Amino acid sequence: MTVKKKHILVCNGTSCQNVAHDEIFNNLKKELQNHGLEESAGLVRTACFGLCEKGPVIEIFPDKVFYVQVKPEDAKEIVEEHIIRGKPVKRLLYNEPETISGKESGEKARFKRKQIRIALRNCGVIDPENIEEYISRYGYEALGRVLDEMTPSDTIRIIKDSGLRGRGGAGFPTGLKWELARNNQNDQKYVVCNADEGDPGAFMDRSILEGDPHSVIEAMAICGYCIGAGKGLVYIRAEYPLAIERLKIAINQAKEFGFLGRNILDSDFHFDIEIRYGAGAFVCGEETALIHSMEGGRGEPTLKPPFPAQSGYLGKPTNVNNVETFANVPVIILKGAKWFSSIGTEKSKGTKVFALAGKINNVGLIEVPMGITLREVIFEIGGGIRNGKKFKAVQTGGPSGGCLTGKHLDLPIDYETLVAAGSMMGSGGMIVMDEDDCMVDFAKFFLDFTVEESCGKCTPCRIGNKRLNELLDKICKGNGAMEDIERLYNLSIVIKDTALCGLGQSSPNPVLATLNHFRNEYEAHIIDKKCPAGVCKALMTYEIVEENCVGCTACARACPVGAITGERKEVHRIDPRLCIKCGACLEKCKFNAVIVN
Amino acid sequence: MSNIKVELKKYQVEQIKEICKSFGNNPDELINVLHKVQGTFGYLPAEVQEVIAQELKVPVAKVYGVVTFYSYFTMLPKGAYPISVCTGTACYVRGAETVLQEFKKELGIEVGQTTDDGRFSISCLRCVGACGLAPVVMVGDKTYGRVSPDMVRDIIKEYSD
Amino acid sequence: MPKVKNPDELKNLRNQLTARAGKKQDDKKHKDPVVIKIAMATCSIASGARDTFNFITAALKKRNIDAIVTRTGCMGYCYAEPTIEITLPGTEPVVFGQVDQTKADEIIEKYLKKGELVDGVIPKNYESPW
Amino acid sequence: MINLTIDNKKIKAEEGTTIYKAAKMAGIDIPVLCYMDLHDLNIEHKPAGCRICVVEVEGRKNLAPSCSTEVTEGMVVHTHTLRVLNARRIVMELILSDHPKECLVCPKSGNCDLQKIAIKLGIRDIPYQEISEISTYRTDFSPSIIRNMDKCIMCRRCETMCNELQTVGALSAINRGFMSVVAPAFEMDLEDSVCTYCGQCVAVCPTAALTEVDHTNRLIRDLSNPSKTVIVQTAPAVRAALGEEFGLEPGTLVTGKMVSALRNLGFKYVFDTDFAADLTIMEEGTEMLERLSKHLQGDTSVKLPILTSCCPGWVNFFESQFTDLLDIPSTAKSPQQMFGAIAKSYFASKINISRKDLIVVSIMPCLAKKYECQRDEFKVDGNPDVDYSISTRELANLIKRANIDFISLSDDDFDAPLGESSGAAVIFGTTGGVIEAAIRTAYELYTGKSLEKFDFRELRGMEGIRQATIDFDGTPIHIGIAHGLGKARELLEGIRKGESRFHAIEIMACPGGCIGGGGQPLHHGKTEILKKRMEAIYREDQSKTIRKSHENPYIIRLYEEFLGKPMSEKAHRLLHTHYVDKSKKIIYI
Repeated sequence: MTVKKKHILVCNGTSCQNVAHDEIFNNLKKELQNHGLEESAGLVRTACFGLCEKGPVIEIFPDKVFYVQVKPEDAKEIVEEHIIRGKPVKRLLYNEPETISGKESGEKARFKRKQIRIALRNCGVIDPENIEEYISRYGYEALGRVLDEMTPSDTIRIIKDSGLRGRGGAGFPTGLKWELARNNQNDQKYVVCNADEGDPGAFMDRSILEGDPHSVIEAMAICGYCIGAGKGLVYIRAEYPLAIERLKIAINQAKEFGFLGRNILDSDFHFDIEIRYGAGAFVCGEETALIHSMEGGRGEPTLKPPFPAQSGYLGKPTNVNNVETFANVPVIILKGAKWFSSIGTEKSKGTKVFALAGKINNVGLIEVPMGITLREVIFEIGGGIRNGKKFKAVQTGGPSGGCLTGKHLDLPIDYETLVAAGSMMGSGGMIVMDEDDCMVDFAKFFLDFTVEESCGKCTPCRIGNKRLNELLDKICKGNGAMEDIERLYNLSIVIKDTALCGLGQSSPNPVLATLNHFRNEYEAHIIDKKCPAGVCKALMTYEIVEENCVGCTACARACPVGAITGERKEVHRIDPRLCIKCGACLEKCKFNAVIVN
Repeated sequence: MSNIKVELKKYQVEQIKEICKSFGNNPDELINVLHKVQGTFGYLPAEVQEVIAQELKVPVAKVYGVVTFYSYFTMLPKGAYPISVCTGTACYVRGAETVLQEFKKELGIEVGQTTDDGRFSISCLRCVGACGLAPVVMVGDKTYGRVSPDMVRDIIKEYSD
Repeated sequence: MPKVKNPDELKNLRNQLTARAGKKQDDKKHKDPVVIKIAMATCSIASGARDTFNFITAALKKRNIDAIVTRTGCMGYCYAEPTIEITLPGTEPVVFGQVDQTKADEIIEKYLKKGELVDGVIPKNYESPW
Repeated sequence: MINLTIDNKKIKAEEGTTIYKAAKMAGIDIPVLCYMDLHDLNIEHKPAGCRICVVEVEGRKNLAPSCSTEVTEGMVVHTHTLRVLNARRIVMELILSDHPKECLVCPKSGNCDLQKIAIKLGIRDIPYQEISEISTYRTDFSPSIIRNMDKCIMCRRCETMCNELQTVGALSAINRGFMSVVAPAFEMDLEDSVCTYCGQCVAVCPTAALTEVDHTNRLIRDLSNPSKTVIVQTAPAVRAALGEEFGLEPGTLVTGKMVSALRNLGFKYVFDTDFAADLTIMEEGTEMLERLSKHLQGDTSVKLPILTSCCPGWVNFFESQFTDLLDIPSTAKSPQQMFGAIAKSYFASKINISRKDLIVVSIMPCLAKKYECQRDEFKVDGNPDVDYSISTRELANLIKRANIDFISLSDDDFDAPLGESSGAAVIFGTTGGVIEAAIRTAYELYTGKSLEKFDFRELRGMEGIRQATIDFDGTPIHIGIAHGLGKARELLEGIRKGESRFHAIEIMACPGGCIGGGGQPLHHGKTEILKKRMEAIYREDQSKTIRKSHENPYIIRLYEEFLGKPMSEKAHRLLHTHYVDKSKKIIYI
């Protein structure tokens, strides 16, 4: 078995496809044929390289030479110069001034589109059910080093110096959190891993637990050593059966190898981990609610202080971090605070995992350095918007966050910038929306969510969000008045100002963000009684275009409420008073005679 | 006064007691116990909650308070093939709503209901973490990705023999 | 497995493991084996990764190809599930997306047997600390 | 000490003090709604849920709930900025938007915390009405308490009382979000739950979500029916609290005025439950002595301690939660029921009317009494010994409705023969009183000696659990006292484990005993009122010429004329009862 000498990899990502992709591909094919190279050189289409800005792109495998902004007429030169003569075509190389050789240019290009996988370092690389594979990638060596060479304070200092901040929401400095828990004296303390990933549209914690459970176990043990806790608890969503299964296997293996249990790696340190299940309550992502839930109660948050570091699980000092935060820890220990803090921005160090979803081509999980721009994430790594539609907005921070628009595309992503722009980092969900999404409807979607997920304890969240939702519903149904915008705004501000926990304090964010950035859409619903994106059913009208209607009766037969009348071979009509806007007629009509306004 | 008639066989009550015992009859483990019992019986009717309350020595009002707090717990039996439509954000923007409508139309039931023959029930859930496949539908443990309304009939057909 | 007693033992273990992975051929009469990793996270499985896994293991056996097939976690390319990564001896790993049975068959026939890439390669676009 | 500034005043407060308390000490009033401080009961309920008490703290991004935010060094607080006022108003509007707008006919109108704060905040409009959904629930009518959860504002006070103070566990928050509410399991009727009807939930409910079953209209109907003879008995704790409803200082005794008011209202005879309390001592004391003597003689078949049984909330509690101990409480009926049994037999025949034409009404500080008088054990051919019970609050409302100028009423005396009582009977109204009364009699009967002093101060006080050893002329008798069902539970757990060394235990379901009953004028969190009522009770005892139950001449005559002797067959039939296992038993199909 031999590998073909050379392969030409042609990016088949959406945005490259749009720029004469077929022509380039065909020209390359022709060139190879012309030179009789079909057998010795390969030509294949690949998924998106994530360098869409410089597309169309081509890579020569295995040389790692990278051509950007390739035109169909370049095919000849590429084949003749590079494939046949082995000389990179300099003018097409990724354009970095200091670049000399093709390979270096390729590396640069790769770096340019490159993600840095720290938290995800082992995901998709090792067999998560085999501890040896984890060990072979420096697994548990951070724990070993900490136990062998470092005091808890030394270790906490490294975490503090690294600048690592909580990856679950507000971004509290992790080292400081550990220090607080350490400073509260108690014979019993707990380390809790929050794996109750409640943000609908985020799945990085699930992926880490499914792909690399040991990294979390190792970090929890390190945390236990630092704060003086002998027990760890993982609070995990019951909706993640595979993650639970793999975590259980990993815990057992870690015990078997002596990374959990008594006298870990011959030290005086003992640590064990238990699993507690969530049961479908978004609010349990809030630390105090999570703790009440672990204690077997309703997951209602309580006022802080006291912080869990003072009085947490069973009233004992408790440190809660989320999965992604923990997954960073072993790397920081082994590679050092300096290395970690060299990545990212001034106040947001390291990388962040994002779950790209929605109307984006490369839906997936990415890990990028803090400070990267939204544009790079969405249009390069994410491959741009599906079906060539127009980008409208991206929701970050889930139901607690807000939407960011075209004008935010070049903002560097870090905790502070996102908050300043009216959104938040959250756990890292990024839902991309295109021109077909109605922002009023989208705000209502999130309010539906918060209304359903509010614990009911405090007035602003329990009743306020309900009223916000009702106001949005009123607007979506075409019954809104201009003063409703003011009411939405005022109510949102007070809910944020008075709610008890993070859920309530952030629940109006989607409303405020859409009000700020898409006020015109609200006005269109209220004044013109129109939904510009064509989403809000109540504002749609179905009509039959006379010229196109052939009188096939398909629509009339499909209509569930008998709103369509008309004789066979005659033009049909829709009675707007009866129409329930189900869209069945539109679906059935083969003659484009049904239109929606 | 109020004697509870448990609509369960004696051995089933024993099963519940066994589960409670396996968690040391520890009230802190209430949620884990409820998970396990629901896993065994499919749902958590009032009588079952009474037994759990007695075993863990907590007021049954508390058990009920917990059961009604978490969306994962149900007091109604689900269909033999419970259909869960993900209505997380990613699925929503990719059209989960129309898929849900189609299921409701095809089966003639609303969310939270079970078909008369007891085969299907529909529920919504918030994100299974498979956003890459949005919209996502689960039937029992099986996940269907990139579901469009016209796939609905075929999915139902798979379970209607 | 006896407990790992101290950090030095752990490092030794790691060295042994990496060495073993590199010299798998020692205990086989075949030459360098192919290493195939199949993503088996929730999304992958929902997209049919289990079928792909079963097909590949069966096909390799039937076609008498020496390969180590393991499952792994999410590679991050949710849009392209099921994804698999193949490392031919002495080459860089290559990731293929949307690998159903047909595609898997094509990959075995072309890439494994002849070293010919097929459509659907997913370019590696990340760096990791090790 | 911590230095802070509230509304530009420099204030020092101890560490751990909340902003609300610090402000209060400085004379700054911050409105609170869900917050409740029952200081003497060691309960500070601060869920920080209603968000009415929010204040602005400099340097903090959102408003802070003052009820539960602790002061910190250098903190600068503003309690009434426009931002705060706006937030409070909107929060109140939100609460009202999910609340029935029926103040005009609401039983709590005029005495409703929600209404008071709405007035204070100047709410003149409830926005969102045209769109707003209101959460509605089925109204639950039990024999004692009505739950109308449409009016629940989720302050969770009832939940705290039921679970933390009383450990009854009948109530829990259920559901979540907009539909969350406090309810029994499965939203079952209170009657089917473990509720004891102690009424502590009602006593703290800020709205009319929890109210007592109101019998005043029924009473007016009966009083105006010429074919009925309506008589009334009044419990001891009522006279120590009723005055509060008319603006008198807490702790003012209004026994005479109360009697006159009742007579003005048209009761044919105004009697005193205290008479029956003396009777209770005769029966319960005798039973106690009997058990005690046998025990001291070494009879191991006798179970000790003996538990008092005059509190119906407590009876309900052990009938559903301590069913293995059903044989240790005294079998003596409560004074209310003893009164009814004697009234409808002895007294009815004395005035020569049939029991069905005699209506016996009781005025009680208690809601459980409403349930107790409906128990089947206390009926003869379906006719109850006590027809119904009304609370102190209901009586006050009736007096007000009848336009009786309570304050200027003269002091009247109870009617004979069921109106005479001893000081021992009066102290039934407070925690420790029943056992003290029992000891006054038991001591003399056991030792054959006269007591030199009647005040057993070691049995008095507000401690949740108290214990004392009384020297019965060389024999030490160990007494335990608990008030509040949570404290009762502690003592009972001790008995269950066989760790109890008590000979006799008094238990009252409500904190402070009957003076703190669920039917008393609302103390709105001022628990010092309980102490004042307690002092009043002991003053009344002091002022009585007869201080021991067995010396009450009408009691002596009742035994001579009618009952024979304590624990006689007739006394047993009329004055003793049995207990029912109300616990939930699992029965398989």
